Amino acid sequence: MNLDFTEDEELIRSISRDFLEKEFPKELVKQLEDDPKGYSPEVWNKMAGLGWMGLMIPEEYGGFDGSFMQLVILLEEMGRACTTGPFFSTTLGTLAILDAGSQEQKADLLPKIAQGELILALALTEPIARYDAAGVTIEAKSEGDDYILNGTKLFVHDAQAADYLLCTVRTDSSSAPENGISFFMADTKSAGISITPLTTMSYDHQNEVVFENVRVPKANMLGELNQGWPVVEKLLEKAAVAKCAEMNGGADWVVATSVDYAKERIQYGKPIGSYQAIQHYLADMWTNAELSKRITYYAAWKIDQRLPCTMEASIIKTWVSDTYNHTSRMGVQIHGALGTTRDHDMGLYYQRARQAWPLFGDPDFHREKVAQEMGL
Amino acid sequence: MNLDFTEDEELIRSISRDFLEKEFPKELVKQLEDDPKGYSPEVWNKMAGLGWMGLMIPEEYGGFDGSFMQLVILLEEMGRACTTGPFFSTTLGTLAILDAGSQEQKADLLPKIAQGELILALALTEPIARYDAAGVTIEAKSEGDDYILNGTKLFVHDAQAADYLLCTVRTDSSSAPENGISFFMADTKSAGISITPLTTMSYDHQNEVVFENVRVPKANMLGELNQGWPVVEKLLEKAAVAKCAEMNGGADWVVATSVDYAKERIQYGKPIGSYQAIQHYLADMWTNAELSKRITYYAAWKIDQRLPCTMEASIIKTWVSDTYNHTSRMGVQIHGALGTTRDHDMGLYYQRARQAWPLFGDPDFHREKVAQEMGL
Amino acid sequence: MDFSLTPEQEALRQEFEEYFTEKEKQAPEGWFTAKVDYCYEHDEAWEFHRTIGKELGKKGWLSLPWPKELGGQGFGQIEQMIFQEVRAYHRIPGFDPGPVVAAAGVLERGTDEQKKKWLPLIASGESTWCEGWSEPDSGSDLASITATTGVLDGDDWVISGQKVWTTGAHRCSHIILLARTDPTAPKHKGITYFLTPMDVPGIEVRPILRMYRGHSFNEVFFDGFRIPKENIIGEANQGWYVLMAGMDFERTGVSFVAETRRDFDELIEFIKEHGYDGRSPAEIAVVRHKLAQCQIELEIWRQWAYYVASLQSKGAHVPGEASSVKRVGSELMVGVSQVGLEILGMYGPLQNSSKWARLRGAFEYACQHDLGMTIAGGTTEVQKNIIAWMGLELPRK
Amino acid sequence: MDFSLTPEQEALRQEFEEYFTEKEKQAPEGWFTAKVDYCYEHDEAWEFHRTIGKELGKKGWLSLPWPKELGGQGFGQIEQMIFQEVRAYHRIPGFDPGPVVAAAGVLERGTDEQKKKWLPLIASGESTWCEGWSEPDSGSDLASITATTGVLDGDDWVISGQKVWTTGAHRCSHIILLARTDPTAPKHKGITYFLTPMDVPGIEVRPILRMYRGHSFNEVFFDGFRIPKENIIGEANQGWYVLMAGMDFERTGVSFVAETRRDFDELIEFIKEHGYDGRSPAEIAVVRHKLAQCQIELEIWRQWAYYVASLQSKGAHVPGEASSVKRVGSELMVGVSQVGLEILGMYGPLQNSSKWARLRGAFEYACQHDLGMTIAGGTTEVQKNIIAWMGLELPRK
Repeated sequence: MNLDFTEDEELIRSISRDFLEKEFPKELVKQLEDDPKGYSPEVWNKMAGLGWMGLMIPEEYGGFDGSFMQLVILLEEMGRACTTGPFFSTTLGTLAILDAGSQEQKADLLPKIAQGELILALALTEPIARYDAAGVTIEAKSEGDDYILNGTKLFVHDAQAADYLLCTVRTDSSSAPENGISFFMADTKSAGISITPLTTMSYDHQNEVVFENVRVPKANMLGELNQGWPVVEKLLEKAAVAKCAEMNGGADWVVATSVDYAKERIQYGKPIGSYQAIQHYLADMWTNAELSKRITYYAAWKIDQRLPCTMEASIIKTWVSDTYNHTSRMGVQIHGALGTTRDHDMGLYYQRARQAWPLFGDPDFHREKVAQEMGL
Repeated sequence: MNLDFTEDEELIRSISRDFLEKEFPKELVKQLEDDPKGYSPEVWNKMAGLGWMGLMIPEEYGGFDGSFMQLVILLEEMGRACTTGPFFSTTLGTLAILDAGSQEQKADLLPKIAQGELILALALTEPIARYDAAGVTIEAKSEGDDYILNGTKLFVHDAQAADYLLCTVRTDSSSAPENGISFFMADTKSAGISITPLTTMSYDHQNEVVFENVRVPKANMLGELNQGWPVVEKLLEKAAVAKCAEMNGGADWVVATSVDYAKERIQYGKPIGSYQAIQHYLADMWTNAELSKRITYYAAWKIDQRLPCTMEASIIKTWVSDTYNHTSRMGVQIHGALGTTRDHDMGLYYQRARQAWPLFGDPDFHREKVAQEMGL
Repeated sequence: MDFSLTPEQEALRQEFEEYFTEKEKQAPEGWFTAKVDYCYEHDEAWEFHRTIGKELGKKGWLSLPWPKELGGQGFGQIEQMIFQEVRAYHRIPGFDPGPVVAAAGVLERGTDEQKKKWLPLIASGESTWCEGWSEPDSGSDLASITATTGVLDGDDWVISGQKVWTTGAHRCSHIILLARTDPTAPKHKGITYFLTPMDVPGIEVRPILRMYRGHSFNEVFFDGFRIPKENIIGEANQGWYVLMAGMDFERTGVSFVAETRRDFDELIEFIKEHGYDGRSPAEIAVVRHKLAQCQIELEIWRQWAYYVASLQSKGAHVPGEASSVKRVGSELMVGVSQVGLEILGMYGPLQNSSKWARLRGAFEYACQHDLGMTIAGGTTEVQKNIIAWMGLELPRK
Repeated sequence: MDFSLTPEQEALRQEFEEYFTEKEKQAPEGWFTAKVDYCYEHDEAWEFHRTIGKELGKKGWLSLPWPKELGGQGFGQIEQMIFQEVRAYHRIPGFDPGPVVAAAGVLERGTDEQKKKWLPLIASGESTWCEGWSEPDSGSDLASITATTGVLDGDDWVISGQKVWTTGAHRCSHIILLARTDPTAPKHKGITYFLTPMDVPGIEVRPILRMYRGHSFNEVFFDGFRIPKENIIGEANQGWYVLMAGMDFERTGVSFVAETRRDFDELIEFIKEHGYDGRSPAEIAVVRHKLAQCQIELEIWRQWAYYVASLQSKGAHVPGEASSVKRVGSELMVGVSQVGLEILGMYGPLQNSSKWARLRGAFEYACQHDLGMTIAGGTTEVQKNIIAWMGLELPRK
């Protein structure tokens, strides 16, 4: 047992923190809120230059063959910096391709992804808005070398920027929900796809994606016909852990910023951080945020060890969602009126905390999964 | 709208508070914990002399024709004094007789109750330990002028002291659970009844009551055959409100005692009540306890007005159970090690808070009822 | 104890109910909240707010609890609560700090002339009022203000300096202004309380955007802004006590919670109709119980608020109770807005402008807006201090 | 980062696992907890505790993290945690403050002679240790003790006065005693730290019953109680710093939480087997979710506790982290015990002696006993202060 970061891990943290502080100031974050693309190609290319899009990609495809732990560290820094853009979607999509893609698909796509030339989006949810197999209803019919897709995907992050949508579809309605799902990569330029942006609390570039007789070549199937769900399940687990890493970085920022403010802000003749109420708030916020990080690293380690981590993924998505939400709310409270404004960045974190709550399953969804894992 | 107490209500409060301070010191409370009868006949008779057992009984039967609001005030004082004894069971039993008893039953029983000569116990729950109609499984078979009862009632408060058990039994197993229940008064001296005490956290004199071919005369039925459940449902509502009144008195004591202690106890050179953490604990405890009382009075008023109060009864049993439990736990915390001992009375209140939690439905049971009342 | 409304109160409630039901139909399209911040944030909302405000003035409903001889309706706090509850439940604006805060100062400490001057103006709904209180270094510790100063020059006080978080300053015609007028006195004893119109030279209002981009807050800068000395309420340098005299009333906050109640009721209807994640509400005990808990807390708060209003009706000074109503109500608003957002799941964070938004994005707005409720008018922490110090008489040191 | 145990650690865990599994079979009938308080409260439990204690001593397991040259096994905090976790999960007693607290003082500040004298005695399991710390006016503010004084008389210190809440004083052979030896010095600088046997004249132990009637607490009175001066650890009047040197270790509390984990696991098995209110666990989402939340918090706490132990293994001084482990763990114990009691419903409050008791009344006991966990060894509030002051460096004033 060695719970220190390795040198490589430390390096990733320090490089990414420095880079993001310099290249991803809050002005850029706010500016991108209303950007139709939702990201800065300039910064994206620099990130690619640092090898971030290739972090999880094997060396043979031009990547760095990194660990999930390294990804967690990088995402933590992104969460701390409050970045926006399709890195998360692209990287999680990459994991799906690594998991289920054919040799041809890997050889074709991974090098481009590693170069930052290909952006992916995950189109998993629909108007029914649930993350289980029954939530996939969009219909795909076989016709020659293609499948024809009809239906609506909703809450699709980064579709506006993506080259491909990784899309769950129902290819067999007659069997159990989890046995009739296939996983496709749909080119966003295909005829019949219409992408409409949704404006959310955190301007995180979600979209409605309507498929109207969209032809997707069979060659674009990820994995086997009707066998898509296990791939998606694994992806959802990793996505939950990855999202938690992002949230942890945000919570860290909230705690550090609130501690600093409490030391500086004077009311009734002394720093508000000298009041026991504020001290105890901060003690709890710090504690919960620290706990969040440790359990997330544990899950990341399990993923890297290829140990099952269904229970851990659900544990952390529950705990971290609760923690980030509560912590950022208290961060606003400690900052008083200032915290409720756009002049201060605390609101950005609060919005992200609320936004991340339902993603890849909200705490109730995951408590239910924990109960199932416990055999209840 | 006049939310002041009437003069009568004020009088009941002050008389009962004075009486209980004098006649029901904590030494008696502790002494009765191990008393096989579970009450002091001497104090019981004095309470009868004050008319308490007759409070809810019409004047024609020798009672005072009091309001439920008055009962709530009296029970609040009993809760504050941490009394034990069969007053609660007897009074709630009285309400059932008033509600469903025949003229003969009323004429026979009520005067004796008002005199303090008759003690009742409610035998509603069984090993399945639930308060809905499906929880009544004890079987009663008609035979001549009697019913023959077989089965076990559990968690029967005060059975050891009671003359009669007010007992839900199943007289028809073929229809829906709520349509086959009758409500009997079983003489505790009947052959075949065996009463075994259960020792609980708060020594509140619960019992297992086993019925083995116990004959109960048909004349002892309260209300109609198979029509017992609506009577019990109404009784449970009132019992929940009454129990909340008792808890509110306890919570009041906890808050007042903790505030006093916080003013006196010096640590680090100043009273612990000058620390903001303790101040905020106490502010919350006080607030929640005050809220508890006002909503309980509201429910009592609705009962007196014969307005439906199913929603209110469930609202208060949820809120007050949570409040009393949390408040008494924090009362212990504020008192430090002293609060965890038998030398201090705080533990008695904590034990009662925990004990009252499941009685007449725990918060989850009642949240479910609230949801039903909301039409969810 | 009697919880029933008098026949007169019932009739009044009925009158309010009918009027505000009718007004609700006239609200602008997509209308989902009457929070006064929202009215400051949107032109169309502001217009509706003003139209209603003047109507309320004509009906005499802005002065319900004022004495009749001063142009009020002579009702008590209970009637005022009923009014606010019904108004807010129907999401009708038209009410600002004027009839409560500005009027309280005048009613409690104003001269006869001031009463004649200000009360009819406030009651008519023709004026709109913002509160010039907080400063950059003085939030919770309001009595420490020093950034805004007043110096007597002839018959006028000349105001210089700055206020911040001044809600609605860009819209309102008048301001209640606290200024440091004696820098040498102890902090509570050098503040003066002014009522003044804002259409006077020497004032500049700069917007501060809320986290959700709404423009309700402002910085207000004064440079040679003149206030005639007859606009002081109470004595010069006694302004802190004028402010305190009117504070208990503002803390009830029933209108805010009534809006939350409305959002919640619509959520319940929505869930009943549309279910949750494709399941019926009967299938989802966890969601049922969360909603039940909100219901429980809303009901309990309401009984408490009425009780405290009844105490205040009788003139009781109950700072602990008043603070607890504010504290519990504001925390409840935050709590319900968060539960609402959470129960709407992926849909929760969609803004009103998104075609897939649910309940017009009411919870998306509320769960950001309402964070200010536990801060403005005394933070939760300050309210707990007041309960501890004044209600429970715990030692301050 | 590597969360796996080393092969040596795995082997050690296995060894502990086998031994304690075996010992569990030898526990007295009806055994449901190994909390040290329980061992002080019951004769039969005390006997089991002593038998095990001596066995652990023989195996060298009371001195796992001490240096080998001082008779220890030379392991680190991780191995100690594994030991405590396995031991407590199997509800095996045999461990008291001796090997941790008394030993820490000697290891950190003892002379060579003292090490030779005390460490073998502690490691053997032949001695049992209580902590003579709190006094009637000194609880959280332990450094303020004045009720117990020591005066040098020849080669002995003569102790007078009183201690309170002395857990196990009626059972233990030895006491770690803090006494005020310089009443004129600043409060932290006039305290002396003694180790001493209790079978000496001049000491009287009077019981204090817990709310559940258990006798684990005592008052201890001293009148002419003599301690040879070589029994001082560290210097005279430097006792506070000796105490502090050993504090971080005690705060981990893994053994307590491991017992809670065991209670919880048995509850889960019980619910799986018997259902809840006649319903299967699958039917009762609300109960499922409560149990899941406990599971979540237990797992998260555990990872945190191992992490903090790993920091301490490397000699890091991490008061904020150490305090948070204690605080979160103790609150978790209270929380789980309450959830357990609640889920058992009407059965929850039945005492072990009742024939209808569930899980041997483990939750009835725990939900009263564990209230002491958030008080003893530094209250939750004191821990939060430490996190704020030492961890976050917030200003104390």
